[in-house]
Amino acid sequence: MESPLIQLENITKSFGGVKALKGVSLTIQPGEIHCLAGENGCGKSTLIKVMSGVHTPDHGQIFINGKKYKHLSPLEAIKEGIQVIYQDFSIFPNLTVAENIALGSELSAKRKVVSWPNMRRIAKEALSKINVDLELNEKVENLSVADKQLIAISRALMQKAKLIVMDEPTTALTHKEVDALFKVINGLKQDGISVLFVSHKLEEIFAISERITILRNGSNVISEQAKNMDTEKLVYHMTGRKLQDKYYDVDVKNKVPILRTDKFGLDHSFENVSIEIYPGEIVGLTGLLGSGRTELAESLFGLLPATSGRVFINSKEIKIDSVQKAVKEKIVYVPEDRLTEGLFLEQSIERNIIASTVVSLLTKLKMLNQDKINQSVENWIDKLGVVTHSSKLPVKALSGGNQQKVVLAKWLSSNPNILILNGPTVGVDIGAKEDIHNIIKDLAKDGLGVLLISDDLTELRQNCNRVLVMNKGRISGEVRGRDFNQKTWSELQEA
Amino acid sequence: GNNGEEQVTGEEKDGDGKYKIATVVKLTGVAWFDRLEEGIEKFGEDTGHETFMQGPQKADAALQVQIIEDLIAQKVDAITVVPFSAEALEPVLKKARDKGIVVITHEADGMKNTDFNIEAFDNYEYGAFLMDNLAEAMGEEGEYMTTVGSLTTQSHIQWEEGGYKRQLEKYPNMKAVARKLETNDDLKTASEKFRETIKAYPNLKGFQGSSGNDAAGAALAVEEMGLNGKVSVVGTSVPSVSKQYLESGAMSQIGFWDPADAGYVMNKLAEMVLDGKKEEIKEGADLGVPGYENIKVVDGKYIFGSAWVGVGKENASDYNF
Amino acid sequence: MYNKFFQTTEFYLIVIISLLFLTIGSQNSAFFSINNMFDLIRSGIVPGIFVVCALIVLVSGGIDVSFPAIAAFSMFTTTTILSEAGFNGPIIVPFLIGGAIGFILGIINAVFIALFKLPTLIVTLGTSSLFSGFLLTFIGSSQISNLPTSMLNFSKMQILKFTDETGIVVGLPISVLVTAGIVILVSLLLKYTMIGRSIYAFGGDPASAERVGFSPVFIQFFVYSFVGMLSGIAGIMHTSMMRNSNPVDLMGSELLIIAAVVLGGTRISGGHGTIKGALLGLLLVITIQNSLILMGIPSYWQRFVIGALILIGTGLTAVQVKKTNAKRKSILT
Amino acid sequence: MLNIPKPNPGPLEPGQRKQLILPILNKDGNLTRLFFIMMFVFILMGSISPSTFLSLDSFISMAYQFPVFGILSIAMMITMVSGGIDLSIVSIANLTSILAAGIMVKFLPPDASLMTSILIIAGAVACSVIMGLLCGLVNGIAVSLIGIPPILVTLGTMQLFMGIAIVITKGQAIVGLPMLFSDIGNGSLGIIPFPLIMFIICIILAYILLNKRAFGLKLQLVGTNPVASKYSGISNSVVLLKTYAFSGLFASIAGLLIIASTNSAKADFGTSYILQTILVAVMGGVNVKGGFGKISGVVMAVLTLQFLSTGLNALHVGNFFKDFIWGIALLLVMVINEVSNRIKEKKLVKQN
Ligand SMILES: Nc1ncnc2c1ncn2[C@@H]1O[C@H](COP(=O)(O)OP(=O)(O)OP(=O)(O)O)[C@@H](O)[C@H]1O
Ligand SMILES: Nc1ncnc2c1ncn2[C@@H]1O[C@H](COP(=O)(O)OP(=O)(O)OP(=O)(O)O)[C@@H](O)[C@H]1O
Ligand SMILES: [Mg+2]
Ligand SMILES: [Mg+2]
Repeated sequence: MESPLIQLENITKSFGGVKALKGVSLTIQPGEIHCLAGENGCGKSTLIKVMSGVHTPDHGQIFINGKKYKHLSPLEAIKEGIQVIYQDFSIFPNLTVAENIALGSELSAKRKVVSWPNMRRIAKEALSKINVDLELNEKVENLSVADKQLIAISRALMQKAKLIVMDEPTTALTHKEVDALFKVINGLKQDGISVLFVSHKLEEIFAISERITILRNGSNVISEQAKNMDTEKLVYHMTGRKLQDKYYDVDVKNKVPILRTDKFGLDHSFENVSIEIYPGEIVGLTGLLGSGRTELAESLFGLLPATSGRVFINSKEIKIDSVQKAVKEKIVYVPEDRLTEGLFLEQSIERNIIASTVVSLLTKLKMLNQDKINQSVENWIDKLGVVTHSSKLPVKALSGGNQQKVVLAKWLSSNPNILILNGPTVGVDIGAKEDIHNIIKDLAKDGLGVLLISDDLTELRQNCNRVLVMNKGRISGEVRGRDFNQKTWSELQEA
Repeated sequence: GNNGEEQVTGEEKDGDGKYKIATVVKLTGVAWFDRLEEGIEKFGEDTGHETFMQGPQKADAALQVQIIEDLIAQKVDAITVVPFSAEALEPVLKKARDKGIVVITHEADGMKNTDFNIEAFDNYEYGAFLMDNLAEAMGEEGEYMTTVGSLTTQSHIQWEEGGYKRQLEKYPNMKAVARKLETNDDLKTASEKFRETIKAYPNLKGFQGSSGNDAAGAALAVEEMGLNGKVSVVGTSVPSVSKQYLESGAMSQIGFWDPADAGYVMNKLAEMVLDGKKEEIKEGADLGVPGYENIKVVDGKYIFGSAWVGVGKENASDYNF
Repeated sequence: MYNKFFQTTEFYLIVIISLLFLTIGSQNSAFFSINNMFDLIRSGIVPGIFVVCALIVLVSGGIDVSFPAIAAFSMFTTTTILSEAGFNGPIIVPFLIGGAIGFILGIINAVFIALFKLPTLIVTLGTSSLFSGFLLTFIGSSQISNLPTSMLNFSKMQILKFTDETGIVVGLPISVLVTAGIVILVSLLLKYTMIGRSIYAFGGDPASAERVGFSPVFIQFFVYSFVGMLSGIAGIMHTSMMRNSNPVDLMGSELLIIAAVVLGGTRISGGHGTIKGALLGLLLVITIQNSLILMGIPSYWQRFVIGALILIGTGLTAVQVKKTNAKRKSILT
Repeated sequence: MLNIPKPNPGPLEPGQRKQLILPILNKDGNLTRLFFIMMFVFILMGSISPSTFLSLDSFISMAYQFPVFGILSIAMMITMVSGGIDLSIVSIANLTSILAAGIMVKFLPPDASLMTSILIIAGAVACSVIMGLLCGLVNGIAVSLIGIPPILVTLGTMQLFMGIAIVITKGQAIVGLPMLFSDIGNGSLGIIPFPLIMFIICIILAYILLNKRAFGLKLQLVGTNPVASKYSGISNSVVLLKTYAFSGLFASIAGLLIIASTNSAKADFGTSYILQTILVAVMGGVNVKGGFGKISGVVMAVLTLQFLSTGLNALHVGNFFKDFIWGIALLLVMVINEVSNRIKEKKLVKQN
């Protein structure tokens, strides 16, 4: 058969202590729609950044069109016709829609001067490909997440590419938009352009891909024709376990809700949210990126004080207008983005863990009590099984899972009553993921109320007794955890 | 304290009878003190003593204190100083004298911890002298403005007040409309202050500047606004900077004293004290430098020369600094 | 488009400035005279270029405090060379030399920033101390008053010259055209050239910029060398306008200039900022500085008033920026 | 309350072990390097002019010089650790010193008994320290509550405070302070000059503040990542308020030293210290982006600059040459740190 378009041979890459890739290989043929699958944090995005020149691998080789690259630079990758839709979009918030879409192609066209009408023309054309319509002169920072993602997509489609890499391009999109995208992808195939498609949504994977490569924990598991694959195989290879469902159930009869909201709302973000969480419950919350889940969580945590509705804690009305207030009411929040919101990366594990409880670790003279601190830190490192040599190491030296455990420790050490988790296992390896799920369940069994925000279907089904689906800032549906699946999700989504 | 000189008198720090005399100025890198340095070097050549000048790169008393601290540690025989802020130097100069170092100051009338303070002239009289020139140029009538380098520079304030007092006494038809505007010794600022003032007071007829750049800045504006002959500018400056304006008529008079002479005299005084010729320094004595041939001495240690020079169009080119 | 304008920092600045103008004007009618307006412009000629420099760097996500040092270095070195050589050629020569020197000093900044990836503030702090130290130690420290004739003539040329009723000759120095030229040129550069847009892109998100294929090293080298060149030119203009070259001039003006630019809506975090806004910010600062006498504020109070007005100005804009950042297109539909 | 089967860490390859300890090495590496640079400067200056530089007198003279800008550097440092900057410290120092001096001159009769003079001096000192705190609070409010960038705030207050000082004093120095006060200021315990003692006290204070108090921890966390600190329930605005207040406090202490050492107070004393203190902080390894800064580093930087300055004075070189050397020194330190860190990381990748 013809020579491969791109070939990666046992690539390794580590960040601080995190071994993101441990000798991964990947081959993409011209004109093939190749799917890269794997659990959160298994290294997909890292692999992509390696082939687009963003990361230089520690070891391993890169061949593009038969040419070997030692230090591939983003520019070279682009010249070789590799276009990437990054998971984080990598767009310019300070520039207009038109520019974000057209600037790249203008650049590779070696333009010295830019013509705005021309850029608008290009942008319009690009957007029409996936038939969306946006105000071209709007600054991107004012757009919704979905719009941002659409811009990232059309930017990539604009370029004369040989390979378009799509790293979870549909996380914020509705079905209509996804279908439009798939049409485009098939169109690309006709023109002999290859596509590397990354997604967590199994039906998307099967709908589009010819070949599927699966990573687990930064290593290859299998690369197989799509037709020889089925959901079961796929899940097995991704997780390394048979898909034997274990569920989490609790009985909330004759209990008072530990948290109850009534017509809870925040201008521009969500409205009319009335939910209750009973002690011992793990309530799942999901929805598209940009659906307002995070805003809801952050309102409950006092970061974005709500503008309407009421909150009851143990049926006592409370006004949560600041984080300090929320913490006082023993509500804690593990944010979505560990690296920027959850951790002080350059600071030590110890400091990260005591960040929010330090005031309870002082001597009579109000000095830091190093003994108490060591005790508490060691205790939590122990309980959560954080794998490290010393608590004095900067937390950025830890693996994703252990980093997440540190964030958990920070809040659990303040022994809360209500625990809000936003994507607690994103970028966490399977072992750690298991641990974290167990920790959460044990906490719930001890009478905590847990609100678990996640995109991970299996995670929600296996750990929540109830799942709420959110859409456009409203709760659009609710379902028992064990009944939650792809189908119910999309039904509730559209509901 | 007097215990200072006792040890010093006649004492020779190094065998060959040569002294190490340091001079500390307000600021290095300005025409004025470059000129002063010439005087110091000349004294060094004439006498063979080791003389040198030091000064901060920014006009800041703090830096002067530091420099003097270090000079004390270097065990120089004498320190002659042109203080940026006299008060701020009292303690450190006291320390110097306690260590037996001879201290001579300049532009620091009333300084306590000094063997002698020498003024080229009485600051108030000098201010009055400038005012007389301004008045003459203005025909003794009309509105005028005054500037100072910075409100924290004592001598500038004294010149300004000396001039103002003279105007009140002798020139009733003159009127100060804006006083003590700060120029930060910056030409551009000076010229902008003048432009603004003449807008606020359209019949402004005169300008008296203090810092080396004030008069030049005003003259620049005067020339640009075509006010030569309509507005008279006087102030302290050096010929090299003001020549072009004196000749064009934008500036009528500058006053100054030759910093080279001042520098020379300071060192001379230091030498005399070190040689134990302290008592020769008295009313009417001749220090052998033009302007200081017949000095006035107040309270035994405050010396005044009469060393100011008035420079106008005619004699502007007699000076090469 | 139209109603958007009312949310921009520029708009709020215009409001603040008009208020200030009215207050001063009501204090003293002379404020609105052409003469005064011209003087405001005149005081803005050299700072105007500095503002452009500071803006470019801030937009690129850096912060530069070395431009006055570069300007002083270029102007004094140039005048020294020329007066040594007894030069009396055309005015363009000093500008070329000054620009070239500034360009080289800018490259030095760029090397530390782009190649060694050091924080811009530290680098420029270090280099400005280094540049001025070198200048005053090795090149010379006393003012030069006998400038080349071409520079003197340049300073004497005025445009729109006329004599007003009080017999004052009102006019703008020819150098205003240079500043105007630079302002227009840079505006075009920033809006209509690839390098201009890449500066914004880089300032907005350096990582993304690299991923899209921009070269950070090239961008930073361009920014700092170009800014260095502009500073050099500004230095030459300052000397010739003052008809005297003083190596300690200009130093210490950097912070106020940056303040003016930030006042004009440029974000220290990079990526945002317009020449229009920066110039408005400068206008505000200059108006404050040059109206204290007209307002009849006694000299002892002037520094206090400047400080207070800076705080008020920055405060108002800060609050306004907060507001606009808070508002966001609704997720709800 | 939890009982989870603890997953066993599993063996780590030596490469990884090194990698985990690396960051620590780096941080210390920078300090060690700074130490060697300090020693180098010292030895260099000592060998160039041994007689003058290496004499007890010159050490004592230095000990009178660096405390003031040393303390100001600490004030600058803590604001930089918070991710900001404070350009107003010198203005605060002068304003507060003027207040103290004013009180002493006004209320202290020349014939006052020792007791009363001590009381009044104490009162004056208290007032100036409180004033320092207040000035700092003004900065803090503008930064944390109004949200003006620190560089703009403190640029404004730098003018504002100095303006007030000028209005109060009409620009002139306040003189005629009680001898007692300046005697303390210029006195010494044994051969240890009083300013040096004050400096040491301030170092200890700052050290406790930064490393032993909850505030210090929060300050460093806010400086490292203000978003994360917000999500950790730390009130950023309170922390910033305190930070600038403390900066003002240290500034006022420096102010008192200024009165003592110059026996006067003036609106524009020490204006050249502002850039110097930034230089010191940066050289001392304070991270401009905030979050990190070691008192020991700042102290070493202060000493290094003092050695340079005194050494160069002994050579009678112009002071502009110092600026030149300082610029070079600063850039050199930064480059050396950067390069050596890069080399380390390269080595590391190879080991893997
Ligand atoms: N810049 C970085 N610094 C430190 N660790 C990183 C960095 N980028 C990725 N990682 C870590 O490398 C591992 C792989 O991350 P990566 O983003 O490749 O996973 P992924 O498969 O894309 O996950 P997801 O499906 O959530 O996108 C994770 O543990 C992540 O925390
Ligand atoms: N309309 C919007 N305009 C601008 N930014 C938005 C908008 N909606 C969301 N965002 C930003 O994008 C982020 C993701 O949006 P949001 O938090 O609403 O999504 P979500 O439902 O929480 O999904 P996820 O948790 O996966 O991000 C938000 O934290 C917010 O900062
Ligand atoms: Mg990913
Ligand atoms: Mg979110």
